[in-house]
Amino acid sequence: MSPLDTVLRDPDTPRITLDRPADYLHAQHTLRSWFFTTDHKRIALLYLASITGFFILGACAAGLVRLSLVVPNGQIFSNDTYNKLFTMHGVIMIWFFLIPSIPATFGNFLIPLMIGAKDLAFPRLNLLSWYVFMLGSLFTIVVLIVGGVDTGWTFYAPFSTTYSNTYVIPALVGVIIVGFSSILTGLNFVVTIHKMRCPGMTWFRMPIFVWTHYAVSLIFLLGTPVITLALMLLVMERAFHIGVFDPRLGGDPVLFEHLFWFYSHPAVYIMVLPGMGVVTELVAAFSQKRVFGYKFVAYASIGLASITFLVWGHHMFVNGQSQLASTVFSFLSFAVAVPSAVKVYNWTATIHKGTIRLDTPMLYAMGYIGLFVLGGVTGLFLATLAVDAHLHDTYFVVAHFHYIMVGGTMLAFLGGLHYWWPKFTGRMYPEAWGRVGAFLIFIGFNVTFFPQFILGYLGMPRRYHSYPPEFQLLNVLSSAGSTILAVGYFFPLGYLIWSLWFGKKAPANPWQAKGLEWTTSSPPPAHNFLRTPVVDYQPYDYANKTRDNG
Amino acid sequence: MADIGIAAEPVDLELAEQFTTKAQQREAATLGMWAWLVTELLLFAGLFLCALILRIQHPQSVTLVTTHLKFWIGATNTVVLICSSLTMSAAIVTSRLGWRRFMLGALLATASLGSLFLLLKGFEYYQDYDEHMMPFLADRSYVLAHDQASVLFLDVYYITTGLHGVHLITGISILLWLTWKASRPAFLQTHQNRIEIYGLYWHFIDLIWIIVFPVLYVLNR
Amino acid sequence: MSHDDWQVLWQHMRPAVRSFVLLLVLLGVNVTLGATLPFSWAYVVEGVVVACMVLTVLLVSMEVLREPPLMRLFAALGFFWVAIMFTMTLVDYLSR
Amino acid sequence: MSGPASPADYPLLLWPAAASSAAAHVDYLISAFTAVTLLLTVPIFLAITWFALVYRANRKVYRGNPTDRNVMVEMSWMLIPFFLTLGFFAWGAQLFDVSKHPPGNAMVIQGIGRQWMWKFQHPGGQSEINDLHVPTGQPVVINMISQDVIHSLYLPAFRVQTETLPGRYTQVWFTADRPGAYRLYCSEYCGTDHSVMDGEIFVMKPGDYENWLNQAGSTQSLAANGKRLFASYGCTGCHGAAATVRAPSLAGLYEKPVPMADGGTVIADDTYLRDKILNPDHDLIAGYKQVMPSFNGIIPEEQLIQLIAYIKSDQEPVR
Repeated sequence: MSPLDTVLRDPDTPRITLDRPADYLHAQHTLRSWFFTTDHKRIALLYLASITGFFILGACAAGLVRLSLVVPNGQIFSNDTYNKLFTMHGVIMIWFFLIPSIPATFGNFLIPLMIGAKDLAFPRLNLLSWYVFMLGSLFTIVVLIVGGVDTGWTFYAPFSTTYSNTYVIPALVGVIIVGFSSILTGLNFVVTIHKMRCPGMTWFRMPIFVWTHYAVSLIFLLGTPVITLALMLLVMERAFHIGVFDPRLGGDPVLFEHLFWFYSHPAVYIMVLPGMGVVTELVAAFSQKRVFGYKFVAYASIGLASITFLVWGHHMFVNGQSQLASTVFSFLSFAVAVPSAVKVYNWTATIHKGTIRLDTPMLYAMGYIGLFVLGGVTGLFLATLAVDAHLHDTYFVVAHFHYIMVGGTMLAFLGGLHYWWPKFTGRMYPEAWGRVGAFLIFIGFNVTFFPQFILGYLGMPRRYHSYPPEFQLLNVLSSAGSTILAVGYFFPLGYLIWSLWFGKKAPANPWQAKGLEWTTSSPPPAHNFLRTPVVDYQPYDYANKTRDNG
Repeated sequence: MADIGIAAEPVDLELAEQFTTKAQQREAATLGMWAWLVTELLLFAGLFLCALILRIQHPQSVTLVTTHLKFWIGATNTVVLICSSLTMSAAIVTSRLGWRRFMLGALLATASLGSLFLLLKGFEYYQDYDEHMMPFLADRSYVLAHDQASVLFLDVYYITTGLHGVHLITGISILLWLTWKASRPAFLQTHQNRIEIYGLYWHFIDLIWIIVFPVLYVLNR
Repeated sequence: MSHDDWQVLWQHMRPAVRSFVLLLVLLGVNVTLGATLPFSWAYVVEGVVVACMVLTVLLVSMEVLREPPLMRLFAALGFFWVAIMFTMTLVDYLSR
Repeated sequence: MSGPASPADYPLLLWPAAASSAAAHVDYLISAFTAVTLLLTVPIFLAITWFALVYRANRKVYRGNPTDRNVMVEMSWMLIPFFLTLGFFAWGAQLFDVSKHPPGNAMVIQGIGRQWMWKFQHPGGQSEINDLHVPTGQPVVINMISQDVIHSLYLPAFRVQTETLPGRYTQVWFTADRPGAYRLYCSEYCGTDHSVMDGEIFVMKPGDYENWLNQAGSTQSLAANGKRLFASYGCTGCHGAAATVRAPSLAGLYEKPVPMADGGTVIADDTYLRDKILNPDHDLIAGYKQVMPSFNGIIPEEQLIQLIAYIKSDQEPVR
């Protein structure tokens, strides 16, 4: 320990309150200071702004898809337009919103704060990853809007390599580029979490949020290169006829599915794990109670990240995969239930005997738990071989993964956004509006997607532009729900922007939460802490009322 | 050789503002490079997997292609890269000793060996072209056209060697840039660990080729 | 360079030179096997030789032996994940 | 049961029709699974809501002795649900196993998926587009292949689907037990008109099916058609009994192991036979000189099926 740290550990050292440096938002004002910043907090806001824009685009596409499905015969859009719309929705939401959503914004902003570091380990790499992300995503989005792609976000060969007549190659190139941004972010987080923790911040004193982001970073590192390769092979095959999936030559399109899902199943946990981290923080803070079974929850994060690499074949039970492989993959998929159950039951136990405030973030967290559970158990249904033989590629699957990705990730994202908004911006959002928005989103979401479980069990295949008339009633219900959902989304979009100028000034710790990020000012100064924090207490130290915060 | 000792320069690291100690900074950089190398390995592993699956599904076609590859050029190239690994190790060792001039020489030798590899590879591609081994060229017949599945493994060959070549080109470019940077006097005092970090990358490209060579040229003969 | 300098250099370069020689020998074995194909299961031996070469590069040239456990973990992690990818995919292909 | 036209005529559907006993089994499975998951999850919902209301910050309730870990409790709620659900894994795997192994006496209908239609051929040579007629009480295997991209034949009334792959045959089978008309779909996204690549499967009593076969009219069975093609493509010249060129006899070949030139063996299944016809230079057979020309691009997918049906039917060893 350095002499400086010894001085800082001395409780008699007076707190520096005067001559406080300007916070990171006001440290510099020029546009240049934003676009060439290496401050992880500013980069997080750059990400936040860009993915919000992408979310709006993806949501518009979703709205048009639901609009089209109000009538069974697909009169509203042509079949090609419809196919391009759902591809646009999937590609934007998965690759450019959900995957970067929580890690690149909250992770970027909070990991250094939570472990008491001045910045990420490689700040310039962090900025580069945002530029790479923008390059790839804007490129693909322009292609999707101007030209259109009709392959679906899964790009299955040989349709994508040979038969589609749309702009598949440029779309793929953009997605590949964005993959590098994921890798750089993951690499930065891994190194930061390993090497940048402040004195006393041991692994088991880190918030669960940091644990889940560590797990996610590992998935970024271990999975992303494989999808990069798989998509590159598609590009090579489509552009230059150099490829290995062409069935006319004896190639195996199922091999692409293996490579694709080796990343894309873990990608689900790229979306879900950070959400779990956020919800753990919210549940602890709004119950004013230590996370129940902290160590199990921490291990469960790493466990999920590992097991998730062993289950990809459950996307391929009816795809010509061997029966043995399907059975093995099905069994391993059930094992995912173990760490997931740990998380859910431990959240519930955390709330028990807490001191609970039902503020907006907590409402989102509770909604998350409910929807995640529903999404999770329907996932078990789909992991059951004989059931999947019926439900594969139906609306049941669509409903299942929307419960995980929207009910899960999106609610966690919004909950976390409200919780840390004061820290990000130094402003409070209007609480009443927040609660109304949370309720609308929860209700709208369920009305939209619950009918789709039934539709799927009835046998309505997904990606259908027109459908048999007996499914219309449920489809209309679903579309009606999506309008409620859309209205719900406008609430946070509106009042959060409003609060930037008119919101109440936020104190350093508006929620009486524990955790290093709440020990610094809102918004934090440029290097996060005026002096390097020293940790000599357990995480979520809510039982200790004497310590002021943190 | 004159009996004059080499003047050793001070070797150290300049502390970046986000770090507290130099040891922390050094380890962070090494860990970062290892994390990157993990991604590189998985990238190539996907291609090795394709090669393996093709061997399982079309063993005869794969053998057919392998016998048409330029085994001896591949072997020579492996030797070239193993040599370049040695010179890279020499660069790392001398950078630690503070022998800047020696180190610059070793770096340039490494870059030259890398370029030699690319030259040989280019020559090999030319021979492939000459022997009508490029099925993707529309205006040129393909010598193994009677066995369609052979195209698949041949494609894996081109993609793998091409991807490795891209890595090598990038590697050589960074190496030359680094050599230029390192030729300035204060370099070793402020950024010595860049040589070590870069050395990891270079060794790893060699390692990938050490796997590529048997996977494409040897194992399926 | 003085004699002492050579001594110093040799002292530091010894592991690298040894691994260089070992790699060339192993490569020689593989090339010989590949060129002559003495027996039908030569690929098994070749595979083992490749594994030895990879280990040599990792442990000696890349100095994993001298790194702290964390770096060793990361060096091993990638190979472990590759093993997962291969095993699970082969479960499908070998049982079709 | 082909359906009324106006959407208003459709009440809220909540459960799909089941036309086979296997479908009913899947329904049992999913109902039981639903019950168990409700058992596991409803307590969570109730507990969260209950705790959230009881332990509100402004309420004075007993909050003493809060625990923040209890390994026994955690192990139990981790493992008990896991083992409970494992039962469903086994159940599902067992049903899946059945769905992968059609009985030996099954009738084989050949299916071809292409952008954007289904084509089915009955053993007697009757063919139909998008619709399919099958008898009750008779196990039916649909042996399918795709002509272009990946499709998937989905029969919700039987709770089964299997993808059709280009270049490889896949199977789906069922035994229908309730006459009626049910939907069939392509469930794997296959391009522009994916959503109209659907049709109806008509389950008929055996007598009705016979009648339908008769009125659907067919000149020749698949195998007989195959035999005719076998002669017209010149296959008999080498593979026939009286052939002078030394080529392997195909009689009795189906489903038998074939020794390969590189030492291995391959089972002569549908996919293998198709591959050999299209690409004879590939995977050479031990003991024969390869002289056969490739028929790639010459014999269409339908005729390949007929040729294979003929080879399959020709089970008398000649030599």
